[in-house]
Amino acid sequence: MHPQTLRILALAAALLATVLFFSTQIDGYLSERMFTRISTSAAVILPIAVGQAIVVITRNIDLSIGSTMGVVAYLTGDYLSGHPELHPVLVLCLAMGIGAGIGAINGILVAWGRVPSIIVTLGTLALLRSFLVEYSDARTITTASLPQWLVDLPQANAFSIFGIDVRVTVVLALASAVVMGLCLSRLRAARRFFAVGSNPDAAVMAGINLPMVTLLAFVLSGALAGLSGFLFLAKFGNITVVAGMGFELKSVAAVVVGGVSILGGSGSMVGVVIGTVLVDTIDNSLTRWELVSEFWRDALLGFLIMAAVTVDTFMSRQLSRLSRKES
Amino acid sequence: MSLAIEPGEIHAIVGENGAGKSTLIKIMTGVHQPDRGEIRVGGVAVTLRGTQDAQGAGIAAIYQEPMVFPDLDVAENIFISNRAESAVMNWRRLYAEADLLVAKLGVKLDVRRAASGLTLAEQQTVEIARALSLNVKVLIMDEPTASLSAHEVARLLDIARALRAQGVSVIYISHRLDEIFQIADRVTVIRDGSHISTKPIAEVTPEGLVHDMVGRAIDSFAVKTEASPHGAPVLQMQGLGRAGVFRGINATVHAGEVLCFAGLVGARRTDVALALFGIAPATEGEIKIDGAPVTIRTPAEAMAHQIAYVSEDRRKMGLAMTLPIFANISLASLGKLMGLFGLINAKAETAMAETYRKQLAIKSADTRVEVGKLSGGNQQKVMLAKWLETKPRILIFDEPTRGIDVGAKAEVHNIIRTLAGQGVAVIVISSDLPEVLALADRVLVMREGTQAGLLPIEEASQERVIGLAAGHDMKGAA
Amino acid sequence: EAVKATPGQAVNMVLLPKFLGILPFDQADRGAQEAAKELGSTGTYQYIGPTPENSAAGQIEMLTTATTQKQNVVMLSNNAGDQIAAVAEAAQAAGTKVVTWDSPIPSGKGESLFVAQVDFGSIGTVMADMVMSMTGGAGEFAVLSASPDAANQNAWIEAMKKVLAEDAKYKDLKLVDVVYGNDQSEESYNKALGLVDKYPDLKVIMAPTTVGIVAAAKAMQDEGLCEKVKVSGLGLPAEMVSYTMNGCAPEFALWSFVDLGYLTTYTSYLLATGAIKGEVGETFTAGRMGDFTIEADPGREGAKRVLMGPFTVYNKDNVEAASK
Amino acid sequence: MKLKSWEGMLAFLFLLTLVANAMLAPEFLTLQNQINLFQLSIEKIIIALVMALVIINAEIDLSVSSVLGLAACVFGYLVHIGVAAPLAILAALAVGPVAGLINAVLIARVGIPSLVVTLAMLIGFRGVARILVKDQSMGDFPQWVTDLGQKGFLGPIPLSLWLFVIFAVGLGVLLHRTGFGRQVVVIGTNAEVARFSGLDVARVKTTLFLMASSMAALGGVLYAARLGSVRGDAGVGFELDIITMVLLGGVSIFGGKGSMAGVILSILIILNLRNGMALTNITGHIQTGVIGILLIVSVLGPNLWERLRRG
Ligand SMILES: Nc1ncnc2c1ncn2[C@@H]1O[C@H](COP(=O)(O)OP(=O)(O)OP(=O)(O)O)[C@@H](O)[C@H]1O
Ligand SMILES: Nc1ncnc2c1ncn2[C@@H]1O[C@H](COP(=O)(O)OP(=O)(O)OP(=O)(O)O)[C@@H](O)[C@H]1O
Ligand SMILES: [Mg+2]
Ligand SMILES: [Mg+2]
Repeated sequence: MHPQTLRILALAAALLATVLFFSTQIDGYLSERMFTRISTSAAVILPIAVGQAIVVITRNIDLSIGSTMGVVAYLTGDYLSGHPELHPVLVLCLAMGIGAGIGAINGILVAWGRVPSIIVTLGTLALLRSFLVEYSDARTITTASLPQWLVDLPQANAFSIFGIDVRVTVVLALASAVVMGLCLSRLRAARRFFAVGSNPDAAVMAGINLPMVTLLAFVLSGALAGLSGFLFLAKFGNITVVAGMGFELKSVAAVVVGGVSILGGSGSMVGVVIGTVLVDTIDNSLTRWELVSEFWRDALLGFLIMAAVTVDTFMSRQLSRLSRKES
Repeated sequence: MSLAIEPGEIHAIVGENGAGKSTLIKIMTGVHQPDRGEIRVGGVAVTLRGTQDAQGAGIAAIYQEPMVFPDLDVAENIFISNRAESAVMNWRRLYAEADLLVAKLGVKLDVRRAASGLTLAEQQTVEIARALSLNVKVLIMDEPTASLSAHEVARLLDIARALRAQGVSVIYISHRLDEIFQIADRVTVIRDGSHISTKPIAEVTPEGLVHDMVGRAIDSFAVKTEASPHGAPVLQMQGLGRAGVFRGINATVHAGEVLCFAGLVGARRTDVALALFGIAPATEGEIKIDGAPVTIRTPAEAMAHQIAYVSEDRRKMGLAMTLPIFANISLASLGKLMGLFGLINAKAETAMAETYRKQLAIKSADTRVEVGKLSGGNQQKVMLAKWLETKPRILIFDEPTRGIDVGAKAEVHNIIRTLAGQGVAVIVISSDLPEVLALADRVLVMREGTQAGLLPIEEASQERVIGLAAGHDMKGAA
Repeated sequence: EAVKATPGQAVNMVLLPKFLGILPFDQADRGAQEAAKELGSTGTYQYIGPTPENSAAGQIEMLTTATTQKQNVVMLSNNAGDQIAAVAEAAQAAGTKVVTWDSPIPSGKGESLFVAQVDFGSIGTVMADMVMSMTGGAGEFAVLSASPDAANQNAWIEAMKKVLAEDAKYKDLKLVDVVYGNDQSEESYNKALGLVDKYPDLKVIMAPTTVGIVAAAKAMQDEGLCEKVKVSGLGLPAEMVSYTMNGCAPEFALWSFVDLGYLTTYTSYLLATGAIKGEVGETFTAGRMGDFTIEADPGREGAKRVLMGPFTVYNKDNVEAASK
Repeated sequence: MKLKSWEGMLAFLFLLTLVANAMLAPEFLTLQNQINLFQLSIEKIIIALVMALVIINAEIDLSVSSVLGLAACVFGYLVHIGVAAPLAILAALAVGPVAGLINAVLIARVGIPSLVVTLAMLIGFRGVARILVKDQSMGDFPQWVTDLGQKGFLGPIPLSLWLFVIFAVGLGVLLHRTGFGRQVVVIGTNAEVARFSGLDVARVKTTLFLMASSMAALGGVLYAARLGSVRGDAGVGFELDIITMVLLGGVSIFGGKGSMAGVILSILIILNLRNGMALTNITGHIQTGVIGILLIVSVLGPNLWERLRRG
């Protein structure tokens, strides 16, 4: 079996184990309600995790992704309060467009400025936040100023199966992961992300337009952060300058737990989805676990993430050794 | 520098290490931009701002240092830059075509496996397949055979000829003069970045070529040096093996003896060396040093037994490319240079590096130059210096003359012989059969992870070694 | 007799909020500017603050800088807890007065005075009363606070716990949990839902923080739980109006941050000009807001406060007007 | 060669900041301000010195600020429950090696990338600090502890500043003059080459993570002494500032390249710039933005210049 497939299996096993464990600890854990809780909460993070994954695959990192998301949520909300009649599709385009624009700035600095991505995005992480404080003038975007369809969006059901409600936001987030996943495995142009991350020198020698590919990765990551920003706006309605703070680390956590190599070149969207859900499930379940007081939660979350990664490392190593022996 | 390549010709370029061959290639493929002058393809002047431009103009290259994508599988590696492919991947077709190409090269390679962990030779195969997959007018091969063994070399030369027949111009760079004479139509010599001569192959002799390359006559060219008298057994391998990799290696290396490992690509010779050096320790059998059994689990333990391993992959395992020469030379013997509180004696370090720069004629202004800026051959010498400084008693050379010019090659051979003469037990892993025959006191032939034969040099002929390595020998015997 | 300010003196003042970029602090800035203008201070007035992610360290840094600049007074909404005490003491020693507002220095060290928006003890009572009215007198409720490090929130929660324990009329109210949303919408939202799932009989979520209360109200609204679980606490009318009108958060409280900034500036001006010494019992006039007396802070031993009060309880009768 | 010009540029930038500050802010050149300028960021800057070695080694330690917080809280907690301060200091310092060892084992032995390990531990160690102090603030340290953190030690210079000077020199020598430093650089350049040269890669990495955590724990004790009180959020977010200092110092995030002189210059620039902006009443988010721009421009500028020069 392919090592990547083994990775996914190991991860899925870890997720299953987590869910089983908590179902013995929390009453009514395996319920439709809990599905809605975790799915809608993970939906906000998933697009930025997907975007982060693309960037990480190209051997870069986007630390500005949380700030981007905050800026998008704020600017979109701000614009909507003046133009409530804007068509929903256009709103989505606007959000993703703003995100893509910010991503393009990052991308240009990384690709043509030849500034390492961690430096660029560490800089824009701060800059975007500064911009937002300056621009917002301490105004809060409130649900009252948003069009009703947006406020209602988080409760809108896309469909239900076996009594389980799948929300529109969840479908949107999953769609972004599926589309990107398909692109990454099927589109020749998208395969270049892997090539560039795997060996940048070789990519140049092979005639791949390295700056262009890097730029594209950042633009995608920005656009996906825009999607997250849109979902954030819809879900929380109240947007202040701190919106999205700390999401950069959340996205990196989801991506690395999801088995994307932090050194670039490998990773899959299925992994990212499982990684995101896993981290979010742990986080959400800990808040509901009677045995754990509020002050134990962070420690457990950190050590459980670590445990998940360690188990995943050992398991995929063991499995790939086994499969090598077979062949 | 002016150079005209005819359609359907195989044009060899030769020159010393650092003469500028690779640099010339990089200009032709748009990696570097020329300061002046122009490039014309089919009479039309082209500006190559990047490798895409070069590919568009029908120029492709196989570089000296293989360039693979470790995380992608072999098939994708081959087709990565192929513009003719559709926008949507058709994995099934991709694998089928890759299989075909690899088969054409006569190599056994699973095209679905990831490229990480491929041996250098396998990586080279991938590069060649990649270039072949492109529809090119000019194919440049920069030392494609440096890490190939006779069997694959023959294949490659066939392919080059086939391409020539299709009207493709092939530019062929190699330090192996025998190949040049087998295949080239014309040969160009460059020295110190300037064009020296271009002649039809029929008008040159090996001696003349070498003279042109180095600017003087070389007398020690490919001459078998005298065998040194053997001393006591230093290193013994008894039933040595590593689960799933290689097994049953039985050989003894004596002080002053040169034992050569021959075999086809992927015969697992390197893995034997890695086991001896503690990188991937042996799991079966026994290693004895001076008659006493030892366990070697780490390179440090190997070095404590005065074993040195000069690796075949300079870039990955040999040299820290962005560090200066002196830091690379002192790397394996830092302990010697450290004084109070572990401070490095900088003066002693520079002196040590200078000694080797002079002794091995490393071409650079001083030893503060970044190793990555040296030409391939000079890098090889730096790596050698690093290990010589550890004063080894058992020295393992893995492809020691890979990518080294004739002059330097003779020097390396001399060094190996001199070391043996000083009582060092030497193991040489080489895919260059003439080299094996020139250096060895005994030849150990490997095939698919097993020991196919151990021949004293008197019994080792080209045919015999190839036969053992490829497995024909047994048929012959049966 | 109430001391009156002599306008036109040179007092260099710094208003230092927890961090910049959110509404309450900007309102305080507005009030402070209004007061500074009225007082005709010929000194400088600065409104500077750290970034949210660097709040505690930033405040310590800014207070130190203000000391170096020999500012006459720094008006601090403390977000660093006692960690800022040493620096505040150094400021006092160097002649820079430290007047806290909104959130005091818990130990009172290094602080001249605390301009309290309301009596912390009475916030406890008000929070308990709001729970009382929403639960109908009995049932489970939980607190969704800002961060575990927020001194004012912690003090309020303590005060409420005390009231619950001491007054028999609250005996049927049960505080089941205190959780923290770190003043982030997303975390507060998830924590609110977590509470609902963990305590099926939960009737009220009490969020004494403007971010927390909106997030909790939105969460209940989104899950259609507004009938079952009510949200209350401290919130800005402008942000809460829709939830109050639709019944998700029928009642919440707040004071005027504009007034708080105004009063703090008056107090600071008087203190810096030496018109008042900052001793218990001194009375002064703070412009349009009238007379105030310095008193011992009942919640913090040895500390002194000026009590602004009162606060407004908002419900669907008055919230719309206040949100304009 | 590139490195030399980098440090030159930083030195120039540093002088520029000095001159601008001296001209714009009359308080700038006072001794107290100069001491404050270091003192306010002292924990960050001593950790940055070690972080430079970690990054040159092509690793990263995101957990330092949480280790700092944990050590500070261990100290605060122990004093709070009545343990003698010297013992409490020892226990807090011991947090360093313990945390470092956990990181090191997972990174150097199990082989999980350091970014992943220390990201998880950033959450984990902070969580342990929370378990200890909960929502409390722990202070009332003995006078000598706070004096050590706040008052002059040998003249007007506080202990922590002396420590910074000692560490700057010591770690500079360690990095540039010793065999260990050379191993750090080589491993950072190419760990495989180091392994094939007989270096004990795992041991060097282990040592570095132990050093980083130990320095962070020391920072935690200094933090507690400086502020006289600790809370669960002690040092939150310091890691980004620390990394900014190191990267602006010209240390390559890909490892193998960097000098202590550059890092020290970068520390000086950032501290002075922040101080100058604060003295001229520039508010928090603008300060942060300026540092952000500086970080990008300091790398972008030379790159563009190089490009222009080569045409
Ligand atoms: N990046 C670089 N910067 C400066 N000089 C370089 C750089 N790369 C190569 N050189 C120098 O250019 C010269 C030509 O190098 P090149 O690699 O073209 O030699 P070569 O003929 O291919 O040698 P070899 O046979 O060893 O591969 C050498 O002197 C080398 O030191
Ligand atoms: N970094 C490494 N660590 C451990 N083992 C390695 C490393 N790099 C390569 N190897 C091993 O070295 C082997 C390459 O040499 P191998 O013995 O297979 O062929 P060989 O006979 O040396 O062929 P040739 O030298 O002609 O390429 C690989 O199969 C791989 O297992
Ligand atoms: Mg070359
Ligand atoms: Mg080999």
